[in-house]
Amino acid sequence: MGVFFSRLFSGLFGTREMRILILGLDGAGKTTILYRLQVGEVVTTIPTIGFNVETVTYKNLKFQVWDLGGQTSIRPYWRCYYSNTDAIIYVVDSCDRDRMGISKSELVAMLEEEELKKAILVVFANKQDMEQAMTPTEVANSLGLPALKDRKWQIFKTSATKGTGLDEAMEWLVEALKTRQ
Amino acid sequence: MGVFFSRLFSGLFGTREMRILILGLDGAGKTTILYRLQVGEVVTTIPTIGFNVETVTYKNLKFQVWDLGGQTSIRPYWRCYYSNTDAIIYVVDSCDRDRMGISKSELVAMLEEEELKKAILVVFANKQDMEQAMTPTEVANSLGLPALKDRKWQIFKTSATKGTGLDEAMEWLVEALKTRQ
Amino acid sequence: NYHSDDLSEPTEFEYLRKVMFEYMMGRETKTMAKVLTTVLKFPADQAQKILEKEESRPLTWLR
Amino acid sequence: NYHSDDLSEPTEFEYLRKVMFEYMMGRETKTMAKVLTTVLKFPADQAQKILEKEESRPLTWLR
Ligand SMILES: Nc1nc2c(ncn2[C@@H]2O[C@H](COP(=O)(O)OP(=O)(O)OP(=O)(O)O)[C@@H](O)[C@H]2O)c(=O)[nH]1
Ligand SMILES: Nc1nc2c(ncn2[C@@H]2O[C@H](COP(=O)(O)OP(=O)(O)OP(=O)(O)O)[C@@H](O)[C@H]2O)c(=O)[nH]1
Ligand SMILES: [Mg+2]
Ligand SMILES: [Mg+2]
Repeated sequence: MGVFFSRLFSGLFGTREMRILILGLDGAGKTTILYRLQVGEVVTTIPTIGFNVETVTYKNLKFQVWDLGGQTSIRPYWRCYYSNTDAIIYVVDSCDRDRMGISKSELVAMLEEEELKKAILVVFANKQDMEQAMTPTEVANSLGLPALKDRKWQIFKTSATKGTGLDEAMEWLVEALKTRQ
Repeated sequence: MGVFFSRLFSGLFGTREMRILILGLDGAGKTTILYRLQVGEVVTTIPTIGFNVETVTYKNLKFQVWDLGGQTSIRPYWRCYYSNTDAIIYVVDSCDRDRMGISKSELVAMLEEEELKKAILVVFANKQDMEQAMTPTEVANSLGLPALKDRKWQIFKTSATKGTGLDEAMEWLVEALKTRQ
Repeated sequence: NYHSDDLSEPTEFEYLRKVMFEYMMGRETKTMAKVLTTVLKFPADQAQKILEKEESRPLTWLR
Repeated sequence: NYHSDDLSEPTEFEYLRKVMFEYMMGRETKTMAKVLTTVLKFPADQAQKILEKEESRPLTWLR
């Protein structure tokens, strides 16, 4: 169509919003991250029974970002949201050593789903501001990330409350989304 | 408008369907009555968990007839259906002496509702084919009907399974609906 | 009544499913919405919003 | 799991209410319909009908 017409088209109809899901166990920091990304601030959260969905603009790209509650009884419903998802932000509380195994099995089950076959995975090893936090390498190994096949993924150390690491992670994600086939 | 135009109008737009609710305790015979009225046959019923709604044509009048489940736990939801109701068919199992008091309190609570202030009441003293059935007068007294104020009502003895009494009752109801102000 | 905060009664659960199905199929949605907000014990302000939304539904969608 | 046949878990009940509210307000109805049929354990044929109905919703009703 040429540059002019394609610009006109995306101006008239908008480019398709990318759909991103933020998943992870309860208390990992998903909601804190969502609003950090959207409004750049730390909000006071309560456990999410349901979801939050917000439009986040990053580097001129529009994302529809879903933050799903992570409590045990509502985790089985995550899969109802998988359809048409471009990327998963998987959030881990790096201090929650006891539940690293549960976090891994949830991640593994999720990645087996057909609907997420092409979704990009970015893991946030969150709460890095805490002393007892596991390193990103430790988290990656606990989750079994190195063994992943046919999946574009990356892990970042983040602190949603301090606001560190989020920019790097989002930058990588944007590039990954742009260059995927 | 003259007869021609009013005929045309009711032909084009239909006259407003009258809205009728069939209420009463579980097992009273409500569903049996609904399908007797609609298809003229005795159908095999199961307890209604929810409702049935059918269009019933009687003497060229169209009724939207709702048959609501009468079990204890779902009786509180009857009132969600009251709005715009023209008439109530209240069905009583005339053999169920033990629960006549419960049937009365449900009826009384119902008639106190503002939304039903103008609704016509027709009581079916049902299961009259059974030997031990209470007479319509006994049923009427048990329900406290003689004490009703500001209410157009009538009681009929019916047997939904034998099909007796329904015609008389419907005939009275149609007349009552036509002549009400 | 110890059931008042949930739907542990199987009859109520089945009732909810029936009403929900009719609502989602677009049948008698105004009445169904009233039942649903009652069964699910929506707070008054949310129930109000839902019923207003039903009032404003385009007619083509009623059936 | 002894909860499998009802919604006696308060969290699940609150979850249902939240999803239901969004659905009834006409937001993200396709996704919400999927969640609702799952939470309420609709039989497959009914779930199918509901999802087909969602697919055919007029666009004007989406938001
Ligand atoms: N120290 C520290 N605390 C954090 C960080 N991120 C989130 N938190 C805190 O962790 C707690 C849980 O955060 P939420 O964002 O509500 O967790 P969630 O993942 O949304 O939890 P659910 O909604 O239950 O699934 C809150 O008290 C946050 O302030 C972080 O990077 N460092
Ligand atoms: N003998 C006799 N049995 C009747 C009569 N009417 C209904 N029944 C029977 O009573 C039983 C209950 O009838 P239903 O029509 O299902 O009762 P219902 O009022 O719809 O009950 P719920 O749906 O639980 O509220 C069935 O076995 C019917 O066949 C009647 O006039 N005489
Ligand atoms: Mg949350
Ligand atoms: Mg019945």
